[in-house]
Amino acid sequence: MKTPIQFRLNGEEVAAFADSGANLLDVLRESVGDLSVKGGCWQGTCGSCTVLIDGAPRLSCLTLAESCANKSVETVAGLRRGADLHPLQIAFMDRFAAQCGYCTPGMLMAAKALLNRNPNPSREDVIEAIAGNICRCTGYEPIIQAVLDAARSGERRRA
Amino acid sequence: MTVNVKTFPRLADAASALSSERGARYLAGGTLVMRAVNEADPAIETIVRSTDPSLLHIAVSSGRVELGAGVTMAAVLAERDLAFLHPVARAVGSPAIREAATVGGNLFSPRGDFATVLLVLDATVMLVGGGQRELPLDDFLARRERSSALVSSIAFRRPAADALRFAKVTRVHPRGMSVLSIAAQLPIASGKIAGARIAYNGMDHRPVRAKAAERALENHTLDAAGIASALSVATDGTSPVDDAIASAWWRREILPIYLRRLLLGAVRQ
Amino acid sequence: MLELRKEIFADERDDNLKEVGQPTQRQDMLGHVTGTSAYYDDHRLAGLLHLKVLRSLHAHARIRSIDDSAAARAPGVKRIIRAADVPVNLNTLLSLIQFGKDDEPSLATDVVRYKGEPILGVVATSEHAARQALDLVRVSYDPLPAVFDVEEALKPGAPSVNAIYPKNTFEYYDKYDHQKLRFGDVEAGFAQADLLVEERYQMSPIEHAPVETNGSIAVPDTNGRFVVYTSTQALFFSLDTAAKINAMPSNQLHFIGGTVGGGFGGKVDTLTEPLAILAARLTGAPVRYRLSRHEEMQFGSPRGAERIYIKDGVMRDGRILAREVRAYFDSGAYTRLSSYAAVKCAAHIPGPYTIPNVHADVFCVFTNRTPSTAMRGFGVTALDFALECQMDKLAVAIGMDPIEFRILNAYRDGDMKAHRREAKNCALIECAQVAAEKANWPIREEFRRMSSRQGGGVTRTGGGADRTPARVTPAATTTGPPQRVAYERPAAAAPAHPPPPAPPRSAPPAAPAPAGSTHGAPRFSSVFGTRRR
Amino acid sequence: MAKHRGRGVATINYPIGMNLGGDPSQALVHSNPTGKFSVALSSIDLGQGMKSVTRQICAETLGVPVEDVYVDTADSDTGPHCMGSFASRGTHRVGNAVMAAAREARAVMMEAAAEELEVDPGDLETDGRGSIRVKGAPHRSISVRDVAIAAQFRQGRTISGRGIFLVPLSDVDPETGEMSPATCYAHACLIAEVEVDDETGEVTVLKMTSAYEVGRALNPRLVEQQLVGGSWMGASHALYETPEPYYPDTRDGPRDFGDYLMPGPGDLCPHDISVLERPAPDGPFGAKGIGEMCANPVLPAVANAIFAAVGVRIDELPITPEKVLRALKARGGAAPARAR
Repeated sequence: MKTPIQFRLNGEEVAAFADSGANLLDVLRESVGDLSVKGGCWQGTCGSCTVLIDGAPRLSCLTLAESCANKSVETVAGLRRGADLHPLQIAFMDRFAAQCGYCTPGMLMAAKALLNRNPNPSREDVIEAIAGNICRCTGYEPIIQAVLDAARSGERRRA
Repeated sequence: MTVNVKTFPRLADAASALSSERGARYLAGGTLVMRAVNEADPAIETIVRSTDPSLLHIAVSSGRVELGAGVTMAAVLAERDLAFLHPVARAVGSPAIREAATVGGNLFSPRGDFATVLLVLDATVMLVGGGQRELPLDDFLARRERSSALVSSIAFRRPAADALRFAKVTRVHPRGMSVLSIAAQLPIASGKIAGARIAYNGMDHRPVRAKAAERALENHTLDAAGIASALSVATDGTSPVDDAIASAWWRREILPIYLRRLLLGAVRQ
Repeated sequence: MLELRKEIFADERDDNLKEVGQPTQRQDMLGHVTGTSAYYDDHRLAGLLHLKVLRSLHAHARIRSIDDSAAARAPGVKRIIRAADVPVNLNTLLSLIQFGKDDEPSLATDVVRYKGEPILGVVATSEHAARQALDLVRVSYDPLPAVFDVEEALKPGAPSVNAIYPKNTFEYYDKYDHQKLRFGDVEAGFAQADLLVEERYQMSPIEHAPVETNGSIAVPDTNGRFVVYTSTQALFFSLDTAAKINAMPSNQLHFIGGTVGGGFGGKVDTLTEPLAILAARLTGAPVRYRLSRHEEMQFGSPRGAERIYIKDGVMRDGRILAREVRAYFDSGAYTRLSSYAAVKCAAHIPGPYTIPNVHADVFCVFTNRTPSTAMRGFGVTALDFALECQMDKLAVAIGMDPIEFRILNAYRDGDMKAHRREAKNCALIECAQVAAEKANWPIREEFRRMSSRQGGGVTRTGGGADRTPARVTPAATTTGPPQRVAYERPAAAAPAHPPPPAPPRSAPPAAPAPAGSTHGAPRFSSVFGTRRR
Repeated sequence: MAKHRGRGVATINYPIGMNLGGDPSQALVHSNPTGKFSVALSSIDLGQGMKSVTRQICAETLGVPVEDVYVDTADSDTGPHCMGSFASRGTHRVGNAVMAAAREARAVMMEAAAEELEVDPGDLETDGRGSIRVKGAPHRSISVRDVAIAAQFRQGRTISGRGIFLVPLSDVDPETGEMSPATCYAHACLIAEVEVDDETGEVTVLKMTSAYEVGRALNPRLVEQQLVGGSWMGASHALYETPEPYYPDTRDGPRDFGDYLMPGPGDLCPHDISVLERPAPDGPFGAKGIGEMCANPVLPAVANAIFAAVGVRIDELPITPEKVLRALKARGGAAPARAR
């Protein structure tokens, strides 16, 4: 059985027919076609499917798709503003904070959720923010540094 | 996918659907049920949900606190009046999990850190359906697998300032699964502990009260000498198991160590 | 926190380069941070079907019967894939380079040899439907005795894991049940040694845990070809393996990959491609076969555990005279790549040190557990753990600083290694000197002066097996232990007995090693077998 | 309650590539009509940086800016054979194949330029910025773009190259194990400092100081990625990881990232890394492979540091708090090595 679902994805209204009981991750990737969201476990334990729902970080694999009706969903595909990269994307590049890159979209969204609420986080705040996101390549340190850099550059822009 | 989803504006209707439907499971935050659905758990044929606003209700008065079952850990952390619960709410998963994980769902979690704290607060569970209306949390946890009723809210008396303590032991920082966690409410009357409450998570298949340790603390001072007898009986009545994170042996060995550190205030939150 | 020490070995390098050596941005980084790097699963295909496999519930059992009739009728099911459907249902990965015998079926036929071994596949319109159909398959087993310990598996009368290797060991050169390494005369070395140290080490299995699990999508293409999007770490390795199992000419397969969500060795085994292609052939539709995280954790091949016994003969002046190693590589139920790990392990013995007498036997052992495979450093990582813990114990036993002890025994250019090749391009000593300097770990001047180049501050006579042991100058003599100075160092691995307070250069030999050492060569053996219960 | 600190050391080497069955990799390099180059491989980039390292090697060999080179990995219809990305072979084997292909392409490019400039190819050099000039007479130069156009449309030359690098099969003597397991070795020394809680057995890694010899750091940032990430994995192997917590008993295996233990972002420690470069005679610009060896010294260094801290040897991995605590109880408590 298929269920119609309508929600806002990165600012645009989208509609899709999803399997009844489907999670948001599968609907985003397979029904809507946003392949920027990655799945690593479908168990809620790796964080690579992290998206923002109404501004809050959520694991799309544990989110019933139809519960997102009329809500705002943000993925890494909407992070970049036209030609301009988001400060987090620039900082991740400058810090070489990705190797295989598979956890990167989820990391970026977890970091964005942090910066939305806390524009100048401490190292501990950053560690807490990405604590649910598994990275098997980098050893986390470059990612932590990148998020701190992005926050600092945000500070400069506001100043 | 062949899972039916039924959403009810009123919790009572969700409760009756839950008890009447075959293979129906109630979906709260999703951390347990959506994972099971993703893994095609054959026991789940129907997902029952409710959008009842009462589920998100938070009532904090001077004496009493009532939390709707659907209140998330993130919502608890956003409530300044619930500061005494922030250490445990923060201990539940990552930020994304805390946006989903609910107070009610935690009562069914295999690693219920929040439920463990509710135990030492002598919380009462309000139920809808299945006859029973109110149940002490301890009794509820004992029969949670069999209960067909739906949790609507949890109520408890607000603890005295600084009376509530919580420690979580994990291998992975800052947010790993609990090897075990310990909650304690230690009211002090004229320098002595009066009406101590201690509960463990990870020392049994569900959060449990440490009644022997509680008794041993009664009328003792909260210092190394005063807690000695409690530490000696700390593991009485517990039955931890081996799992992928730690063995029962190690859990038994470190429980008294961390209980001592918690009681003497030597644990960083 | 990375410092390039350009001044070291500068005379061996031409640093006049334009692009090499530059901190150039990764070619793939923009794709990574914008979520546009295309992994194997980032393709939307109309009519995509999904393959899931039924896995054995037993570690070792005979399959009496399989009833998949209910599963075949289940909603969304397009096809059941049985062992009989697999064109060539027996393979071993290294058969591509003629190493080893075909020993592993894609789908188990009569016997299952590890818990989680694939028995049957279901192709359905969704993963959910495939999983639900699997619950309807009824398999009846006759459980067989199983073996899980590498040394138990070698005992007479142990259950045989696979008739193809009846002794539960890989067969090397159609001749031996282990890989040999022979250099010099270890017994002679042990006889001369002041101390013998014999220890047991146990590596753990390890899950690769790439954040992207193993998977592939096979798509029927025009002209009877198949496009295969894959997470493999070895494109043609997987292509040729899939072609062999499907009895297809290799040019009917078009493999596309190259951007992979982590591997660490866990994506060489070609776990999904052959069956995905078979399913696509049998259904005429694109088929995705991807491992769940649970499957990846428990049934995706892990790093194999090794059990390693090391016996060393060492002199009080720090020279290691002889090293004997017995290693058992836990291959699990099938060979995969473990047979090669044993060869790689043997070649790595005795580590980056010049030891005149070396003897090693390395076994690739079959047990009833998930087949193990390559993982980051396999055959070496576990041995390095064993060797370097052993080196630490030796240093403590003779009361020598652990870094000086390593520098003393480190191989130099021109030294003969146990596998009978001359060491060249060595740099172990320089690494030790730099690390010690950066960590403020004091080592004596003569050790700071030593080098990996020919001779390298020690004089050695002869060459190869017949060569007499290293002599150290000026740090040590053959008559006594090297003179030592007392260090101010926070709890570095320290002597087994308190060092004498800053002895003059003419100090008498330091106190003997721990109890028993005065009566001939004392034996140290493992204190903790840490056998559980 | 007491916490004890200790330091431990390990020194290791690592063989580059595999010696079984021969170890080949191929590469194709060609220019488009306007002087931009493509490298076709069947090799895999699984995060280690294959695309980036081979891109720099190709640019250096051709003598053009790195921006003018693009590497395409892993399409079996266009990329020639490669054994695969494992055994620390990628940089060394594929790098050499790309160098050979780029050399061949460069030779054609220089001939085409010589024809345009009417000089001998031997008198020409690349400036690394996209031009080819006469040695000693820089004003006489031509852009790679114009050379490519001329080669394609006037001279009828293909500015392209094929490369293969093969380490032939090494026979192994069944009796003695005599063999050539590798053509070069990378090296490392790592010192770990740990803190051990003698009441619970819990171990915290406080600091790592290391020196890695990599032949040639083709790209220091990529080297840093491997060494930082690899040392994290080494600490993880040493203290946390196992899919079989009760090995050889197979029970209670983890099924998700909650049960499968690895250090979290709150379990990191400072790591002071030094990189040495002793070029491998047969490595591309002397480079060796570091993808695997980076983790290896951490395991024993941590084990040795635990001994230094509390005087117990844990010879079974992973070194869980339970094993440390059992050992401490067996020896009657902590005995820091320095005090013994």
